[in-house]
Amino acid sequence: MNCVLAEDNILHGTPLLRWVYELAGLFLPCWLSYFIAGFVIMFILVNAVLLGAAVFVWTERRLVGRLQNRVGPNRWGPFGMFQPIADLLKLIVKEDLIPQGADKIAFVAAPIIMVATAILMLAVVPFAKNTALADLNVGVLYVLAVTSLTSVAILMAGWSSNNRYALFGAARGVAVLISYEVPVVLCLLGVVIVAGSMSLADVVTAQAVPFILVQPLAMFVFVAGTSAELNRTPFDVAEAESELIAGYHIEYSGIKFGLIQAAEFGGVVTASAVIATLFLSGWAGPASNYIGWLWLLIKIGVVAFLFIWIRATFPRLRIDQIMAFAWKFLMPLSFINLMAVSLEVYFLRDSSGALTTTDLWIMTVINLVVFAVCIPLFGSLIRDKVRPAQLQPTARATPGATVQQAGGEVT
Amino acid sequence: MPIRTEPMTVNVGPQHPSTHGVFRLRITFDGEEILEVEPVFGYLHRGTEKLAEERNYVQVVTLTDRLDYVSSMINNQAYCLAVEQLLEVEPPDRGKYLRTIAAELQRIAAHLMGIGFFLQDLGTLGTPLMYCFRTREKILDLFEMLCGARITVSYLRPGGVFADAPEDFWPALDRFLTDLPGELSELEQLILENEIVMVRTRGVSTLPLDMAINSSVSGPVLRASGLAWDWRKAEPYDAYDRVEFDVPVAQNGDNYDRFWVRMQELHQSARIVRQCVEQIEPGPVRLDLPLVLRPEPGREAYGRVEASKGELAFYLFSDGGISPYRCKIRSPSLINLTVTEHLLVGWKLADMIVTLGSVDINMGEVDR
Amino acid sequence: MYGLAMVKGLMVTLKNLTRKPFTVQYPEERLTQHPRFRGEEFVWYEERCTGCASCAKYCPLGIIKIVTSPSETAIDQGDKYRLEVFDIELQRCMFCGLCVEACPYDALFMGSGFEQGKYSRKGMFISIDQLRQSEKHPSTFFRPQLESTGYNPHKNRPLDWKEVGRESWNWHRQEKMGMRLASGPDLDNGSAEELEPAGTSSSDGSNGASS
Amino acid sequence: MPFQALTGEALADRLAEAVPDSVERADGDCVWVEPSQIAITAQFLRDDPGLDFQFLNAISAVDFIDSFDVVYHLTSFRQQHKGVVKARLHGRESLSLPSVYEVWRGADLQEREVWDLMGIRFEGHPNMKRIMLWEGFDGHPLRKDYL
Repeated sequence: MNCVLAEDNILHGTPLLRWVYELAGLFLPCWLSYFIAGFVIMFILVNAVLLGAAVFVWTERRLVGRLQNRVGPNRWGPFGMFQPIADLLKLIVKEDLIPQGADKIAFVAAPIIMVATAILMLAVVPFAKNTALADLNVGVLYVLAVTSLTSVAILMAGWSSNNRYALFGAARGVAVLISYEVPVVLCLLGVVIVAGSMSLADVVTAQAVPFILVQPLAMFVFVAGTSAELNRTPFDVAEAESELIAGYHIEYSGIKFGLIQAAEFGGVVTASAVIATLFLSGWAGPASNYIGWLWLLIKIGVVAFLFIWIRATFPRLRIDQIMAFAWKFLMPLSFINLMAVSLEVYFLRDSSGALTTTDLWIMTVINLVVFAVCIPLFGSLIRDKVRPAQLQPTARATPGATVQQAGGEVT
Repeated sequence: MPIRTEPMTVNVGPQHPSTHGVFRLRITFDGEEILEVEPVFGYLHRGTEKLAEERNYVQVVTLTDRLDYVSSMINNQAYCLAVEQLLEVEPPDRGKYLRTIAAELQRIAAHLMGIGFFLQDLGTLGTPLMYCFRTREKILDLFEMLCGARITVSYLRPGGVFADAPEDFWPALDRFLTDLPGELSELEQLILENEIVMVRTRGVSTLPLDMAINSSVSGPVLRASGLAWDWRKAEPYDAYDRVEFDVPVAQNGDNYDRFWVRMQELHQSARIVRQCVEQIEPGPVRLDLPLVLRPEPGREAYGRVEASKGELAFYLFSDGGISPYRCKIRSPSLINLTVTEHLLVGWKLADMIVTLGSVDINMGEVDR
Repeated sequence: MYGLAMVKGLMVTLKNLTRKPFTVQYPEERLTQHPRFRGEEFVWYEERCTGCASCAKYCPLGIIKIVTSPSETAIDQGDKYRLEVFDIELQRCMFCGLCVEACPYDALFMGSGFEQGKYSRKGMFISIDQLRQSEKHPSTFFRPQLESTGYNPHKNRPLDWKEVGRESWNWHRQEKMGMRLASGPDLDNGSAEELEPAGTSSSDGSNGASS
Repeated sequence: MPFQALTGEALADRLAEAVPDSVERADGDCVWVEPSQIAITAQFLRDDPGLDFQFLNAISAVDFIDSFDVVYHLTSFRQQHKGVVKARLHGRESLSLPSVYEVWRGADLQEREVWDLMGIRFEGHPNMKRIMLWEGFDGHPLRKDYL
């Protein structure tokens, strides 16, 4: 034991790194073992995301297939499980085109940034007790900061492609990302207020009652917002296959396209992990000291299924409607949630500022009532708001409600 | 400081997933808003009318399959009606009923395609489309029983249909008709009142009735604008005068109404098929016409049907030879596109795709 | 409530998750084809063909090429032409079945398969030798005499030329080709395995191949 | 009121009153109209309350080697009748006919199609360009002499 991580090192709180560092330190010089420890962490991280993306791609395609009453990929391996690998191999051997007139640097950099953000996000998610790769004390802030990077990457991809569809996609994507950042941040504030910490590990421990119950409104807004940030139906305007063909990544091919897809699907996995951690109490569960990772996986699966299910069912909204949805529906809801949570915490907390489980249950009841009132209320308010002004509904309530015998009369 | 903007011209199509074939629109956008539209046709022009002048009257039936290739039976029907007008003959009753059954099944199939792709254009991940295809597949199986082919059927002949339905067709048709309401109601539950669909389509790209009529728009698009006009009612052909059905009409003429009218027509078509199955009686299915037909010279005919897309008509002129002297095809898809500019200008890119889907064109018929 | 229809939609998709897929995994599974299916690999019976070239004349695309020479057979053995070439250009064929409809002697039938895809255009035609040698699984398309026996080209054995004609069948006395079947032949339940060769023992005793 | 076909004679009678010199001849099916008068005739056919042909079904053209027929199929929804109007153009070169675009917008694409495939120009059409074929295509394919 000749190498010991200093107490003030930012990664001291990460047991995995410390363990690898000390183990490697037995044989190697300290600087090298520090490097190796970092490398091992990154290796795990990158592969977790990419493997997660691969598994998610397969799951989504199979599930969407079944939701659509067909089979989905079933050729490669048992149940078509090797399909993502086959796709990857295909993408690797395909020619890597850079269109003439493209801004080469931005064009190449965009997919890399996209993958990076997806991977980085997972770094702060605790897999089990004390097993976060990097237990940052500003974990929530870090998540927000990293997700915002995606908008830069989308803009780079769309702009550098020198394609008008890509430009449409990029403009839409950035608009959506920036708009949805606001309600998402406000939701997270509610979570942080209750948990009393920005560290995701602390957020998990604070969930004696899962936050999905304590703050259903926040959960709803967060899932909707994340779904928009991930470009998933019904907010997938940036790609909008039927309109923009592929949106901002229309010109990408080969492994660059593969990276974008990996980032996209890896993003869903990491976002599901973040949602599971923030609202579904992460690794907590029965016997969580031993199978905490399993609980997390199950919860990720549930959230991912929700994403897939919604994607398979809904049509897409128009860009102005998506904006209206963010600013006129999700924003007020997240404000209401923030206000409610703040007031509740203010009145319920004890002298040290901590909340007991009973307090959480009281909050649950109040917030469920708030949820039940707010959603229908704002739902009926949004009804006409999402429609542009010149498109007020016509006098008739249901269009074409008359089925008339046609003798050929002009109505 | 005002931001300087400039319009941007984009070619939508001919290679675009949502132009329903090789249709091309040259669109000038201001941001996402459409300023100018110029439709460009002809990428699928095969000269069907010229080809028809080189083939004898029966052979032309195979060409009509390929016009609107999702509603071949109805194309066959329009053409055969025109030839029968030329020859002044009428098919036997059983033939008429079989034609009506085939045409109405085809209408269900074509409308399902139209609805499915319309919803696909709205951005669903193919789920309603797959459900539509599930039902359509059964119709194609029925067609295979009738005539041995699924898409390019060539089932109808001048003077009837080429063969009676096989024995196993009737139970299969019965099963299909029993299953159909359930499948349609599932589709309706899935999407008909979906709020996102409502928000996306209601009030979008409205077509006023006077403009629709003046622009020769026909079919579901015309009925969505508020005119209860259906050639099956106005000028009944085949067995349509012996069955009862309603003509669904909507008032607003927007994208939702066009979609809604098609949904309702599915039920009406099923109703027609049911009545035909009840009424059909044994008998010959085809007139004893020679293989090579020679109508009297100088005769002309305008055979018209209510096809899935609108009024489909064949204007035939005979010079007494074995092939039509002139075979003009009045294709509803092309003529419904007369209003493209009116429907699209001022709306957004996303609406444009949906509007095209709601007008439900088929390039095989537009370009011919 | 607003949003209820979306929930309903979600329930519909969820319901479908539990259903069996309706698609067919093609090379392993197949849709059952109807005996009337108009397939490739035309079935041609040289014994029945007189070389009249009606099929070639009636083909809308003109892809059937027939070359004949007068045969030396005596009139009483059935006057016919000797066929030298009978090529069907498959790459342009659209399987409309008009050639089968035109054949007056039931010599040409649609086939039952659909897997004649080739990698080059050169092989995309059926020659007379192929037609002679191929297994005869005629489609019942436009051949009511076959259909009434319940023959299924996808399941039953290949048919001999004597078994496919309309001679043994009395329908044509009452109604003409292409019309509704007035009555089928007197074959017990019409299993094709029990199909008796026409002419040898005609069930209704009214005719035979030589009549 | 059943849907009925107006005979050419009936149409000719009405037209002869309203638009003098417009009718060339008429038979049981259709009426031949003086080509130069077709736009005015169309206006009358649409606006006359008795005829009320508000719907233009189709514009077709037939090549008769020494002449061309342009056929207008019309329908009235209110009056429940249909009618056929024809205009005969003689010769083969530089044929033209007044456009009915201003009367029926539905003529837009159909007149372009007739020009493209039959080579009959419609004067007054705002966008008389080829539709199925590309600009610069030689000849008009549906003519009988185009092989």
